[in-house]
Amino acid sequence: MSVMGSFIISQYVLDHFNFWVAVILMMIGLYAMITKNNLIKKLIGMSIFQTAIILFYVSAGVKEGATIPILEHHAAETEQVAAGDAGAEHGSVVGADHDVSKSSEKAPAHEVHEINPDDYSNPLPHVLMLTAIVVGVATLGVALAVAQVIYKNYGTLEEDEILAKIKAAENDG
Amino acid sequence: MKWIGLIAVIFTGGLLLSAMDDFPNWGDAHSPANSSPVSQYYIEQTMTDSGVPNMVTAVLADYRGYDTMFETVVVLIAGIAIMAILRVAKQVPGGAKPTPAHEVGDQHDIIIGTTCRLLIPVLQLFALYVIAHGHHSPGGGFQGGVILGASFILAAIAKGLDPALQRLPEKRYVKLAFVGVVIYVSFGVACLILGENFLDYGVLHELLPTMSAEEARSHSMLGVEIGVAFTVSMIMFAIYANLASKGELEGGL
Amino acid sequence: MIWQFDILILIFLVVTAVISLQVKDLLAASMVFGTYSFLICLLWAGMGAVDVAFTEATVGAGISAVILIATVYNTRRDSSD
Amino acid sequence: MAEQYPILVLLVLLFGALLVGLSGMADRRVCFPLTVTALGLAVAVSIGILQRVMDGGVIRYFVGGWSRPVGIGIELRIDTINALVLLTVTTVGLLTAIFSFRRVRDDKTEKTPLFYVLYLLLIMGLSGMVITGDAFNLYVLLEVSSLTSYALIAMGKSKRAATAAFSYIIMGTIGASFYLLGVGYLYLRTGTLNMMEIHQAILALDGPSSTIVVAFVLIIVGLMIKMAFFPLFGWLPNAYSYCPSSTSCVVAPLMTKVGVYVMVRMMLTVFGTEWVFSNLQYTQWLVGMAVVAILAGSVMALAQVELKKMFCYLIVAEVGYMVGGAWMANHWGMVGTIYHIMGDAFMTLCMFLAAGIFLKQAGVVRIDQLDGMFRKMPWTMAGFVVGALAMIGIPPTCGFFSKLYLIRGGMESGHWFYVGALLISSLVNAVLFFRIFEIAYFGKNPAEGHAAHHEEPSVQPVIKEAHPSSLIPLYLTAAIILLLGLFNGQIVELIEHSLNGVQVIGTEILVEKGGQG
Repeated sequence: MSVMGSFIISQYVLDHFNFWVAVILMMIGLYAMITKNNLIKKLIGMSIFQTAIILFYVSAGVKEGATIPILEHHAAETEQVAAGDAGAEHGSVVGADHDVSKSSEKAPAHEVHEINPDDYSNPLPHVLMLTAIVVGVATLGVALAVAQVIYKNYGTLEEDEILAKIKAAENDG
Repeated sequence: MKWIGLIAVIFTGGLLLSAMDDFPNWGDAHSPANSSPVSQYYIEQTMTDSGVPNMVTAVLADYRGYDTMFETVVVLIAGIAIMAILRVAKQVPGGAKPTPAHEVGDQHDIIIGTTCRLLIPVLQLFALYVIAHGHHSPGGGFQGGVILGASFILAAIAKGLDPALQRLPEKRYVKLAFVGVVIYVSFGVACLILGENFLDYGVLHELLPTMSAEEARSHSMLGVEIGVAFTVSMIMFAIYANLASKGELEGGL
Repeated sequence: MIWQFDILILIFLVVTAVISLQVKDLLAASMVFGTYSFLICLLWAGMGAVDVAFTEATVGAGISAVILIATVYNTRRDSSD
Repeated sequence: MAEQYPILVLLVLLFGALLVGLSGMADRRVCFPLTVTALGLAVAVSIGILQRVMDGGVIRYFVGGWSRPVGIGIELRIDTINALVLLTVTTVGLLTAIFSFRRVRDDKTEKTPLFYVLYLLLIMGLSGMVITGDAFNLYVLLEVSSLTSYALIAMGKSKRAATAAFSYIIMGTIGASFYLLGVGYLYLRTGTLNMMEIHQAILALDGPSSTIVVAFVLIIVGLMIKMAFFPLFGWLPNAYSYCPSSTSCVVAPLMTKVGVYVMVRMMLTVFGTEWVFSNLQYTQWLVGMAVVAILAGSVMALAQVELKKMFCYLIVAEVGYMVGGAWMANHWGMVGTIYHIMGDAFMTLCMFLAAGIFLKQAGVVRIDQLDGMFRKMPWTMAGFVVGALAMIGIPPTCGFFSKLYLIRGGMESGHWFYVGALLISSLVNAVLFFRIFEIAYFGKNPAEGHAAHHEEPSVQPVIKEAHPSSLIPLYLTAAIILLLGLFNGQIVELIEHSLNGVQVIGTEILVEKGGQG
């Protein structure tokens, strides 16, 4: 039974631990966005919610044992030469193959004959999340500006006090 | 409200977790996302397409450059929006400005001032390095732009907002922020004029005969990143300057 | 990456998130939020997303925290929850 | 150049915004002509796109030329539905820009260029959302349009504009984040972001996948927040009624409609109607929600005393029409929804333009302040009447025909509650608008009228007919409402053309149609 239990834990928690924590953080952020009374707290919750989504995406792009999505520098140099030559010769595919094989002969320590996709983590989620981070800070900035205007108008950042003041103003006018 | 929120959150969390057993395992190199032709193409072909080792930069500025253009626009919008929201409508703009802050040294600590004077050039140099070296190492227009903006913010914190705004007045930073987007878009429009699709940098090699299409891509990415850096750095400073002074651009923290 | 390290950061993340939302002092909340951003940036660096980590370090831990503090400075520091 | 049209729409608007920003800071007077020129060009290009789509079928435009494995770059994909909605978006933008002429003249502040920059970028974001074929690109453009609309709403002079904008930011961010999360779930299972490729991958999946279901729910819920569908509409009335007229005239007609359009696009292109209508049994449930939305929106509209607030609740009801029509799993329901996206955009625009003119000329906020308007502002009322008749659904306006298609869809698919709700809502609209006509034509009852007369002696002499720059867009809108109604056959033909192209009709409807024909 305990074996079964640990199996289930490993299956459902450890294998997806990042996803679990991402979901937990999302829920913390969402809960704060909906229920917090202070507007700044709502915005901190919003930022946590957004970073949790980013964590989710980045977790989706991870490969076990893979390195960062930047080609090895040595490989990069030889490949760049190959690419440059290929462009000049107008025979891109043949030229590239030729040069790469030559360079791998020169430097056998680095196996640059072919780029194995499994060796590099998936770059696409990273790109998407760069965008999402920037969008997040843009939203935060605009929201903080609005919060300052609210503070100027009502002298408070507590939602219940603002609502009370709005009610009072409506009854007066 | 608390209960509604809690129920909504638990419901959402349950929904999100309910799909968890259908997920590929964490770190699985053969999950649909990681083994899709799109991702494989980026990893395998970036070098041959543009010769940029940092795939993230290549995807950001070239393959999905259209997204990045709008991302830059989002940053621009944030800056404009904050100015528009916080600025109290003045019928007569400008007028007699209050005396510039002559008491800079009195108000602010000499240790902080000296440290910042030493730190800011290094920060700015590093920012430029990050922008320019984005092809080969982590970094690029956004990161470099934010660091550059942070160096201005540091100056504004250390010496007060007014001296910082004297060096970089509002008109100038807004203009530079727009110029950044103009730089980005003009790369795309140049491709249009040369008869290819928008942002198809490869065709730009026709402008310089010695350049190959791959080099043209690589260099255009750098150009685009510089445009991004302009916008991002100026807008980051604008956001800080406006938020710190309640939109009045005087006093500050 | 080392999974023990990963799990440690993930737990700290949840802790800092809860603290930054529970602290009644908004300045402290902003600072803890900066810590949160920094931790998540460490996590992404560990997962191989160096560009994302770099951006989060500059944007999340840097600019976000600064503009939050600027707003708190211009409004009120205490919060009811 | 013609093959570059899809990108040109956005570029014209973006360049317009950049030019306004760069030159408008120095000289405020260039803002208005630049804005109108940019929007005019955008309308012209969208007409060109519509022409091309009608002649040559679906346009696929690969930004950056990355077309080889589809999905590495970003694809813009335009069929007749997009082209029609795009034309609607740019036209509404142009009309409202003309309407905002008075703002520049009266409002001599440094905010004017900022307003026009945000305005143009809002239209650009919405146009981009309409034509994109990439799920993540849609998110970026969604944020472009959301951020600009937050700012435009928060710029309002009313004290409550800021609070309304804040709750809009919170709700809008939750919606956009849900959408982003849904795209993330889709990406996790399909490995691509291109809408057509996602569709192919979903079709190729072996067996049901809970990830796709969750992705679907997240995306639809996110979009429902954005389009203010019934239980999630709380942010809308305040946000749209406390902002400046020129903002509400563009935000109210477009934001919710583009949200509905994106939902339709998700159903048609991304998930595919086969999957949506056969693998899921939610359609009944969602139509039921739409019925509640229609009834609730109508009832709450009845309870309002403020003109703009009333229109806002009518928007909630109209969103109910469209969501219900889209989820009936019926050909005519879908046609009616898409037709109604266009029609309702202009109807709402007409309402808000008229409300803006009333507010500007006579300071009218509440409905009872409208008394005697037929006498005081006959020209404005003429335009308003056309819009009101369209809202009620009287032929030959577009409102009549969209309701006709929706009711036909509801009857064919047996959603009688929906048909009933639609009729009740039309009745409520009739009551609402005839009440306004009555007040505006006959005035209130003498005692009240007398009291009101005493209240506003200072306002009385100010009321005069609206400026031509306000009347022209109103009349153009009224004309478009009539034209949309008169040419409904051709428009529906165009919509059907695309629906056949992407197989809108669920399997059971195919069978049903086969049985009929």
